[in-house]
Amino acid sequence: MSLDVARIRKDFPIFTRTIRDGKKLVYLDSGATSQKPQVVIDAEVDFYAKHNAAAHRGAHQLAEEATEMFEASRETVASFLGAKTEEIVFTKSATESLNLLAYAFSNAEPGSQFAIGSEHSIVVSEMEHHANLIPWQQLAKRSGAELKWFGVTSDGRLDESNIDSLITSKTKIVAITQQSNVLGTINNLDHIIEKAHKVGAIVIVDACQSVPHIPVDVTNLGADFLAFSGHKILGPTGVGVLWGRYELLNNLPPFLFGGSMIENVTMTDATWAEAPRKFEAGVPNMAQVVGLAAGIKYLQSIGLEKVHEHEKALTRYLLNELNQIPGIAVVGPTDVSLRGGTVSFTLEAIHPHDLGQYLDSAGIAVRTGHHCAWPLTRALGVPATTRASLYVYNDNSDIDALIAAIKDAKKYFGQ
Amino acid sequence: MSLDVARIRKDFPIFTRTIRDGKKLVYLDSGATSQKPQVVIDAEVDFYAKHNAAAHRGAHQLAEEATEMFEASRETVASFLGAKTEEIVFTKSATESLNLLAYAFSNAEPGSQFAIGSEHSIVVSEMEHHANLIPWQQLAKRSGAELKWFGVTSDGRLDESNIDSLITSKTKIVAITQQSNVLGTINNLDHIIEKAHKVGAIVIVDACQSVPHIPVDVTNLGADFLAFSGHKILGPTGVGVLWGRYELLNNLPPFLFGGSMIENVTMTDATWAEAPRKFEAGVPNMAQVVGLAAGIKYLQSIGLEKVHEHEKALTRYLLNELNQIPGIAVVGPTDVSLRGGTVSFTLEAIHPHDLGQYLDSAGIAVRTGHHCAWPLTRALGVPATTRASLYVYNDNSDIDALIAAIKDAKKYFGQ
Amino acid sequence: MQLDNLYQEVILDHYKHPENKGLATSYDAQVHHINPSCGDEITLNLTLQGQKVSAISWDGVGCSISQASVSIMSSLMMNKELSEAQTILDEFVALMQSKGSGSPDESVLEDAVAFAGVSQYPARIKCALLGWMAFKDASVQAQKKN
Amino acid sequence: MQLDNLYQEVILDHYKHPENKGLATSYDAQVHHINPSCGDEITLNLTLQGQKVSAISWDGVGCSISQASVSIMSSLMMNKELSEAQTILDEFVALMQSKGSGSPDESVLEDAVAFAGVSQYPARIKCALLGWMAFKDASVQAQKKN
Ligand SMILES: Cc1ncc(COP(=O)(O)O)c(C=O)c1O
Ligand SMILES: Cc1ncc(COP(=O)(O)O)c(C=O)c1O
Repeated sequence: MSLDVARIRKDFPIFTRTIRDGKKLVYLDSGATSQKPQVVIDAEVDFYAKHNAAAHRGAHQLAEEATEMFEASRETVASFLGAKTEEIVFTKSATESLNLLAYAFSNAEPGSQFAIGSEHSIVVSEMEHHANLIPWQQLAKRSGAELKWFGVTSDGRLDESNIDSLITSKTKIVAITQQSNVLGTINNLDHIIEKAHKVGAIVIVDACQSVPHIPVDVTNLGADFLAFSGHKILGPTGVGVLWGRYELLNNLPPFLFGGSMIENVTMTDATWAEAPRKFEAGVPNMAQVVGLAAGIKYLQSIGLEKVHEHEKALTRYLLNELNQIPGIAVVGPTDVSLRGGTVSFTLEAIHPHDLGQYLDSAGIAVRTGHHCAWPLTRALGVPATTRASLYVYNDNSDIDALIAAIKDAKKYFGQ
Repeated sequence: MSLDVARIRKDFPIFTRTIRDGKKLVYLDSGATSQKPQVVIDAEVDFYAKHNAAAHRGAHQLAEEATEMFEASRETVASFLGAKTEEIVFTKSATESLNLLAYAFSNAEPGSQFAIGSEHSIVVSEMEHHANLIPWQQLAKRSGAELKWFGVTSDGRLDESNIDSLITSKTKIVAITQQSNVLGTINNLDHIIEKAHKVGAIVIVDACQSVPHIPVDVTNLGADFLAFSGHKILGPTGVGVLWGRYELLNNLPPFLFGGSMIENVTMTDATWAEAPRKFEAGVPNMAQVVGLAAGIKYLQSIGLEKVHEHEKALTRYLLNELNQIPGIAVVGPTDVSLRGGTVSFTLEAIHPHDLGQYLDSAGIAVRTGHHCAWPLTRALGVPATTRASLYVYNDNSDIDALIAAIKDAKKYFGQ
Repeated sequence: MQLDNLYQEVILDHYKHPENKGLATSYDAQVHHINPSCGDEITLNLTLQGQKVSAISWDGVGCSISQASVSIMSSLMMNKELSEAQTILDEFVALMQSKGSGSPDESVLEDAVAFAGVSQYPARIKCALLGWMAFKDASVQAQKKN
Repeated sequence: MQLDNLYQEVILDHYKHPENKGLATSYDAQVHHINPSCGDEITLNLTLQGQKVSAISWDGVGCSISQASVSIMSSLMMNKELSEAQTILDEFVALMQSKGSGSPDESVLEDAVAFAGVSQYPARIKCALLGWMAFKDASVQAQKKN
């Protein structure tokens, strides 16, 4: 059942290079961005070299081909998520997907199901990435709505104890992450979604850290909107996805205005195409969308269940090994059934920046800092953490390298 | 002085393919999107295969390299435009750049130089692309400001006759195109910019169709903001540029909220980084930005003056040849000193869609329709036009092919 | 020539000599449909007698495919029961989505089989469907009114 | 080991035994600076006597580079004329921007030459500059006050 990592690594050209004068690349920063298999690179190249034209904007053969490749990619993403094809909107990133939603609420006419005002509240959590926090802070400021949030337990899980005072009849939006990019915690959202729908709220899921690593089916999940980024799921940079339940998505006001999202335009007024076109103004990021579909197909060829099992096994090993180093404190759940392969920790008197720098000198790439979740690291009482995040191309040898280098760092910094 | 088109074409892999069962590709649709030289494709591949990591988000070597390549690309774009490095914001497209501005005005605090209300007006023109029209329509609706516009003369030039009643002390924004994507008209904006600045208005230039084809120096131009898309200037899809005069740009409120654009974040509030970081939320479209820089360098190696001269000569030839076909009516200036290499025309009783389809069957790619400038085609009194648009890889043989195929189409459709 | 699959003789004939063009002054429903990607426009007037189409007239501007299609459709639907019209419409939509592999039922579609070639040109399918979608819309509205 | 260029002995010493750490209760200016990319924070209190630095104290959390840098800076600037302090600051900023090719003037920078290696690690330059930028900010504010 376990993955053939040696074979998988051969599909990723970056592993043929070395780091800091000849050291093997130990890439443990997939939570920031994943590496790209050759098939993804080839898909972009193939688009540019053979089919490049403006999709939806021409009756010539190249434009037909570009349109077909673009729309076939939409089908790939839809079937990956268990969604309808017309429920998939391509954006530049999860950040854009989430901002799109926040601005679309602002653009709603009074009386619309999306109209939001001071009689409403927006609920987030303390473990949100800035991309799923600040857009809602700003929407709250623009609309007068109240911003509320789930806290985090001391072991890094969502604190649902006060759900009844958080999600109330005033709640318009619940925006929450499915997997924390700092703690690794996987949030089971069933109860929150059920409760939110009971009061008529719209549920938005940040799936940036879940969709690349665990099977996610939007029909089972039951949320209303979901966002993720292509670059974290083996895809190119510059592409993101917004999924929305079609009735909602089609009623949602548009966000970016311009070509190809219109039905009719005069000098003073415009009407909109149907979703998803309404949300894709301008010549789209076609090559990146095509590359994303190739990345998703590659991941499907491995199998998301297998990916998850693989990361679980690696995470168990990593947590065990870290535990044996004096001074290491892992933030987030230690039970691998509650978490994914993103492990943040502190190491006594060595600051994460210094540890990270030492690891880098040994060829090991981790991330250090607040990981764009500053309120969370503050709530945890740590100024910063070191984060190792795992993916399909990692194996135990990467973890052994990390552990050995942490021990060396302790000596180097005289601990 | 003329370009060695045969050599240039060798740099573009797409020209090795054929169209509709073996016909030579005659690509006359660069106004929609340009083809990509191998160096651009290679730059993206090199980024993914050797340097891929999240820029600005890690102290490891890959992240350092990614950051350096990303920021070096910013320098390339800046020097290309005669701008300061920190005046360049990377977006996903010109459409996003223009929407960014329109939303940023809405986000301004009362009293800010960007605050806009019903006491103000916004001035556009009748030849705007939807991307430089609808965002301003919507800003007008949100703010209560009045939307006004320059008309178009019967020969397709900007009608500046009523400039004094259009640009007044109420004018807050003048948003105008430097080159029409339908008419090919190049607008000399000196007078409008001078007048706008005299009344304290902010001038925004849509340079999508100019920057790829004529030398543009933002210091000489004198505008305040300028937008263009990477994919029309030999660059990848999924990347655009917003240039802004630094004092203005740095004071402008942000648009997309999320990671890397912040200074400090708590659960209820956030403060912003300085420009350009403030406008680049999230993991950026790094590979596309690097590819764009490669495209711009390639274009600079030819020389923008030469590109412009080349297109002028081709356009003269094209206009002459078209003129000799009975029933052809070119919309837009016939004087090549007033226009670029984008030529739209109608042909008596053959609908542009049918003509375009016939041309496609002969291997010739043109665009037909309203070209995302519907109010303009309505003002011109034509439901649609056929548009041939030229670039560095076109030569007289492409025009000969077009002309011959138009003549054949007339026979085919029994005219 | 492959293009001949698209531009069948009967299409070009209807384009040059459209049927039922010119709007009738009385009608049960009038609809105006636009193809946003190319700007083609059609206005269609429909009159019902009970559940039967008793008059169709239209006006419009657009390419040969869109104009011939509405012309052929208008003649085909005239005097049809609405249920029958629906069958024809379904058959036509299926043909358009067939990507060139459809084998249309000529007894149902009559002259409209000429559009089979359109299904190989994805960008043109909307042109061919424009008038048919207008008819569908108008028949719903006319039924509501009656 | 290349890393030794970055982590000079004097840096690690100052990190473990920082100088002038612990905020004085009286001051002409107090500033609080943050490095948004990693979360390092520094509070710095400055007192001037005429155009001369008469007291600096600080507190903060962060990596060895940021903390050692503010420690070394604070000792270096103590009792300096503001004009002299500016010269030192300019020299330090130039060193940070030198991409590893700077030859710092040890008579000006004294112990701060130890940061020469930082200029080869672009992500760390902001760490090294944090305290210095705080000093710059505080000296402007203190002058305004006096
Ligand atoms: C004049 C003009 N403005 C704006 C745009 C919008 O550019 P994009 O679709 O790349 O965002 C285009 C091209 O489509 C254009 O030609
Ligand atoms: C949980 C989470 N949400 C949102 C984002 C934002 O994604 P992007 O920067 O690709 O827009 C990230 C990654 O940075 C993330 O980890």
